Amino acid sequence: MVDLSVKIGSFEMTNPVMPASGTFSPEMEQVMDINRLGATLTKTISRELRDGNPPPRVAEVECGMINCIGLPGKGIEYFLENQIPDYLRFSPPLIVSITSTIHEDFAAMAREVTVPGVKALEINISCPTRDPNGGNFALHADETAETVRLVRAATDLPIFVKLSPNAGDIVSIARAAEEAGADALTVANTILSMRIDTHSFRPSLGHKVGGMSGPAVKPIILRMVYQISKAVSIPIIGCGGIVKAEDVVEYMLAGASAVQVGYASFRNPTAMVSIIEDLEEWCDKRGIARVADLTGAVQDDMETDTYIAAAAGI
Amino acid sequence: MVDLSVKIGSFEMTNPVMPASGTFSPEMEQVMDINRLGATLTKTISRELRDGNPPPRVAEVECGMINCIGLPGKGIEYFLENQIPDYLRFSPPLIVSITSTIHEDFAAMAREVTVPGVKALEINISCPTRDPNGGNFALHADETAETVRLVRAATDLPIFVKLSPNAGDIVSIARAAEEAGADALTVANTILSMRIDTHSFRPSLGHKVGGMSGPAVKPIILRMVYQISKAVSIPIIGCGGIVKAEDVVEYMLAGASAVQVGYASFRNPTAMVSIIEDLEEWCDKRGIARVADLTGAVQDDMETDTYIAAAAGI
Amino acid sequence: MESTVFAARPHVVGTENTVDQAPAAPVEEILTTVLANDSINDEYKHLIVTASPKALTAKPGQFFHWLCPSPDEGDLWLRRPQSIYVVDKERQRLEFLYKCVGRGTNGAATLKPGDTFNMVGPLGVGFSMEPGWKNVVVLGRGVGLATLAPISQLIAENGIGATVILSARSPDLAMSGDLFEKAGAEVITVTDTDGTSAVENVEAIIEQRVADNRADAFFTCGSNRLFMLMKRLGKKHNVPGQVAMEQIMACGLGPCYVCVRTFEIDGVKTLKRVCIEGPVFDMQEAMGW
Amino acid sequence: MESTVFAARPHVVGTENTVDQAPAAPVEEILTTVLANDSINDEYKHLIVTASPKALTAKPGQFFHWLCPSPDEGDLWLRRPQSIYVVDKERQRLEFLYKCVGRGTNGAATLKPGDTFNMVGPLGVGFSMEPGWKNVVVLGRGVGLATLAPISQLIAENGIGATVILSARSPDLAMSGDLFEKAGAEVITVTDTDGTSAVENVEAIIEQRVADNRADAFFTCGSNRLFMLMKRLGKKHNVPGQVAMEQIMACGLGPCYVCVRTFEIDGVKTLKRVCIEGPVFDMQEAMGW
Ligand SMILES: Cc1cc2nc3c(=O)[nH]c(=O)nc-3n(C[C@H](O)[C@H](O)[C@H](O)COP(=O)(O)OP(=O)(O)OC[C@H]3O[C@@H](n4cnc5c(N)ncnc54)[C@H](O)[C@@H]3O)c2cc1C
Ligand SMILES: Cc1cc2nc3c(=O)[nH]c(=O)nc-3n(C[C@H](O)[C@H](O)[C@H](O)COP(=O)(O)OP(=O)(O)OC[C@H]3O[C@@H](n4cnc5c(N)ncnc54)[C@H](O)[C@@H]3O)c2cc1C
Ligand SMILES: Cc1cc2nc3c(=O)[nH]c(=O)nc-3n(C[C@H](O)[C@H](O)[C@H](O)COP(=O)(O)O)c2cc1C
Ligand SMILES: Cc1cc2nc3c(=O)[nH]c(=O)nc-3n(C[C@H](O)[C@H](O)[C@H](O)COP(=O)(O)O)c2cc1C
Ligand code: FES
Ligand code: FES
Repeated sequence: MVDLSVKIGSFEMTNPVMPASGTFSPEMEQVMDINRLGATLTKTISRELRDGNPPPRVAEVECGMINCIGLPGKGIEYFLENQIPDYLRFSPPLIVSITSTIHEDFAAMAREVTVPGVKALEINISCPTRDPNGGNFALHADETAETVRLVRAATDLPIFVKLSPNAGDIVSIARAAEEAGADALTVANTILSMRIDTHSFRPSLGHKVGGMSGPAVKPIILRMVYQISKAVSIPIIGCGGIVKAEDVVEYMLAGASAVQVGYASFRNPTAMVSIIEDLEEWCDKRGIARVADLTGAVQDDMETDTYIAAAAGI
Repeated sequence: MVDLSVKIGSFEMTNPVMPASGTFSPEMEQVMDINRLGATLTKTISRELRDGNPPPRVAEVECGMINCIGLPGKGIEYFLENQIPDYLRFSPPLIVSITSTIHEDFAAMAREVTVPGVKALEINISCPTRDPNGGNFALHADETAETVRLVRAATDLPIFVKLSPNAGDIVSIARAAEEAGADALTVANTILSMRIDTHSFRPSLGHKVGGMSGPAVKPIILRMVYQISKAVSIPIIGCGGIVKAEDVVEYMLAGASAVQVGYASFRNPTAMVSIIEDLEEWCDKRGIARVADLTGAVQDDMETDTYIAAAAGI
Repeated sequence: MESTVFAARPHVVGTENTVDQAPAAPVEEILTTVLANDSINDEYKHLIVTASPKALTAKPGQFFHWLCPSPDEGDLWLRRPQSIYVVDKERQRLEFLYKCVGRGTNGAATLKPGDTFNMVGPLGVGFSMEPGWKNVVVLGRGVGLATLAPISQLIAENGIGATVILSARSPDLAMSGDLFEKAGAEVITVTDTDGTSAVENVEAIIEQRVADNRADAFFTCGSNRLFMLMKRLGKKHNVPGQVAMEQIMACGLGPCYVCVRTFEIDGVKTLKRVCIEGPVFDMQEAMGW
Repeated sequence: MESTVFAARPHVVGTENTVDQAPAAPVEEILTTVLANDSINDEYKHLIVTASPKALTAKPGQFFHWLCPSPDEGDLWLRRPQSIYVVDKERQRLEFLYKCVGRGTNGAATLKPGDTFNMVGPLGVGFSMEPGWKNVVVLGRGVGLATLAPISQLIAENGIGATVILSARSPDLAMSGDLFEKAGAEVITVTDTDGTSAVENVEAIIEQRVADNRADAFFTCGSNRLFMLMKRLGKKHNVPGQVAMEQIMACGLGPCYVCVRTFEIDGVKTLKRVCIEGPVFDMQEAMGW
């Protein structure tokens, strides 16, 4: 019997796997048992109705995809009235993802979505597919801190801050978020990328550029989780390129307390459930009684002398 | 008859394909005809003898690899005496890659390697596998400018500045390099990444982290080439994940004048020659008489209205 | 050994030890077995695969999301939507008609009998027949003929008469006629080769059916030009219509908002997702493509 | 259609229309055809493939760099080094003996007769025999037995006598004995099962050969413990020696500096690349692993 439960601060999950924002909706019940998930997480909500970016909105690349959805949505009112009840039909705790281009509005939105049933907020300050400079606060430590500070004052719910891998020094942004009162960090959003169609000579995406996700980004984001976990003491939610149980293990070893899965569900719609089951089996085989023990368990006391290391066994 | 020749400023190449620094040496003559290349480019040279990082120095990841070589080398004296003559056995023009952690020493090295036979310098200010803060000037616009300014004063050779994809705002670094006198920009070095072995719980690399290359990084670096080409007027050398002729076309459309190939040669040691031949065939089929015409030829006048784009044909 | 890319045991129906985790869910990921995958002309292939009971609930106009094998050395990571051509409940088979246009479809073209082929479905909203409709007009071209084909099953089941206009560059590309003929429909093939596919000619045929009171509803797919024609005639004569649309997709299930198309409802433009709000839409609301 | 991953026409010998671009180059990328790939015990497989003329120039101790097929759904991008087991010039074949330890080798294990298998080689510096050597001692264990095996070809060609000590966990893992016996060598198998593989016992055997003047040179591979023993005895008795080493590789050709090992030459530590400066090194310079 493996104990799969994990905690992100006070936020409790029966297992460490939840969907990544924008890749999940209650519509997934068409194909899967949503109650198997560790948590549910909404698509990022904006205050206003947003159309999103011009199609094509996706381009396939080696080991991943680039999207330029651009955060479409029907706005916060519609969300509160129609979508929250839809999510609350399922048992996993609900996290709501919100965004804004104005710090104060971010806080106001946080207050408005602090309603019964919502168990945590994810603060999306890192979407690379919105308009340039459109709320991509996660590129700057001061903007990040300001948002988190205001949101912190506006709600008692746990706040998960979603960071951007496009930031040059993500560790300093992570520290700023922690100091401003974040309860956890989601690491990370997509990486700004591009594809050009060599037949038509046109960008493959209607927005020209978009955010890359999938296995291609995993080594980069994993490195960020590792660096950040050395620098902050709040929990980390790993997100980027997870497609199998071993990826969850890798992220947890690097310091993550839980993970989000996006891309994999596009390829295998029940991927999250498979990953949860495989994770249990993996722990079982390994004699690991509590999956939570994996968090930060990387053994990184490496030999630093090159001559000694180059005389060691493989 | 396709004209494959390109120019990087005054630096002329019979075709746009050259090796990426650190993935090539005259030892490649064991398996290929080096004279087919557009240029040759040395491993980055440091002043002193360097051992490099502890092994393991490579980790395989989905669609690429992470390396933590750490710029080993026998130092500049050995290089001038033994390695330059070795490179000069081949006909393609020779580019020498140099690095230092001290701005003034960078300039001194540039002066020292400005010797007959060397046709251009690549200024490596972007290696993520050296010691932390060890000359990774490309993360900062001011440090970049300072290096380039001093190197510019020290040599008349064309200076190609190799940028770092780990910088948060690579466009501003590119501008700084241009203003300081760079003749071209190599975009880009590897992306800091990590893998953890889920059997041993240890980082897969002796240096814990390393630089990722291979197709996984192509969409990210391509986006950077595109952004930079809109911001500067000096030529760009695209580098990252090129494994086939279409990748060269994609980089050139985005704004590159030439390209570098690294990873692909590890998988197929004659990959560069194949790419050159395939590029010629590709141009021929397309009726493109001069490959140089591809540079910046992306058609990026996209429809910006989402409703109009979402009513258009695929 | 560690698996490197995918969940070791995805809940794919057809794999060993599969437990159906969500029996109430209408959609599933299935491993089908290829029975045939033959070229029917220079551009199209006809795929026949085995089907699970859930897959056999597929309705005309719905689609499956294919995980295509690679035609080159690279992996394909995103699925490709393909509408159902025939649901053969009796022999427990699905049939598809697809055009080889890019990596995914060229990869599918490499499938051989006996191969397993992973698909997710059935997905989306299909065509529907309203009680009271006695005669309908079906107009398709190109790949749209594959999508419209299962309407033949609908009209047969509902005892509805149909005029089916198949438009194609040349006669050999006018597919699906046999299915409609078997269902008792009148099949008219118009081609570019003999000039009969000109809009005016098609318009005349449809106008005639309207005049003859044999156009209770319109169905179309595959050509923006012909869709525009039908939409105009539908509006003019107040004939309800359905159009099957395409858009590049990722999830195929609704969450990702990749597959949006523009619609106009009461003069207001809005976006709808082809995968879950379609692919079949009200003809007067659709804006074309 | 656009190829998505690899150069459409790599200069792989064995592919259609291949023109050898660098006929003078000693190394090439070749598509071999698998003739056999059988398990010889629980851990090792024996691969036999067709070889090109260049591949047949491979010398004992040299290696080939395998592009392994995937054992799971993910691509393998880096090659895996495998030393040559037998060069069969007559039948134009290469043979390898490999242990299935990870993705690459488990992928190779899936190869079936008739499959094509891409490898680059021959690579590296192999074993050498000096004129004047009459009797040598060969000591190997584990996978090292595969690497040492072609020494049997060297001694046969040079008419040299050899004592070959095969160390293994159990008798069935003591491979390559037959090849050495055919070459006229004295083969001594020592195992963990019967305790004969203990260092003291092996040391006694070697000391005896030195005493008998039948140890002009030492060769070893596969066990750090046994290497240390031989290095010590070689130093003690001034017997030259060669050791074949392993390190994780990328390029296999010299440029990348991934495959370094530590060596000590005149008291000074230095790094050498296993792929091009080895894999066979001077025993007294090597530091073990
Ligand atoms: C609901 C639906 C049902 C469909 N039914 C059929 C069918 O029955 N038979 C058939 O032949 N085709 C059908 N299509 C089109 C089919 O999905 C595309 O031809 C296929 O996805 C192209 O994939 P590819 O990898 O071969 O081409 P790519 O290399 O991805 O692209 C080649 C061309 O196809 C276009 N394309 C890519 N994805 C799609 C897409 N999702 N829809 C339309 N065009 C696309 C690209 O923009 C490009 O112009 C359907 C599409 C949808 C949305
Ligand atoms: C010159 C040379 C000759 C070799 N000859 C043989 C041979 O004849 N027969 C044989 O069975 N093996 C041989 N090896 C070892 C063989 O290369 C490795 O077993 C193989 O690369 C492992 O690949 P993998 O993907 O199966 O394992 P991975 O999943 O990559 O790793 C599994 C284990 O193997 C280790 N490993 C990975 N790469 C290497 C490597 N290049 N060398 C050694 N260990 C490695 C890993 O660190 C890990 O412990 C040789 C190695 C070298 C360098
Ligand atoms: C189609 C799509 C839509 C997304 N929408 C959102 C979003 O609304 N909000 C957000 O924070 N992240 C969004 N993301 C990013 C994902 O939440 C996640 O960070 C990213 O996809 C990396 O995870 P993956 O590699 O598992 O997909 C989206 C990603 C995709 C692919
Ligand atoms: C093994 C290895 C060694 C490298 N050494 C250097 C180096 O010495 N100097 C440098 O500027 N870049 C170095 N790089 C980075 C490459 O030059 C190149 O920027 C990168 O690999 C991306 O190209 P690719 O995807 O084609 O490999 C190295 C890369 C690899 C894989
Ligand atoms: S494809 Fe994801 S919403 Fe339609
Ligand atoms: S593997 Fe590249 S130098 Fe040895």
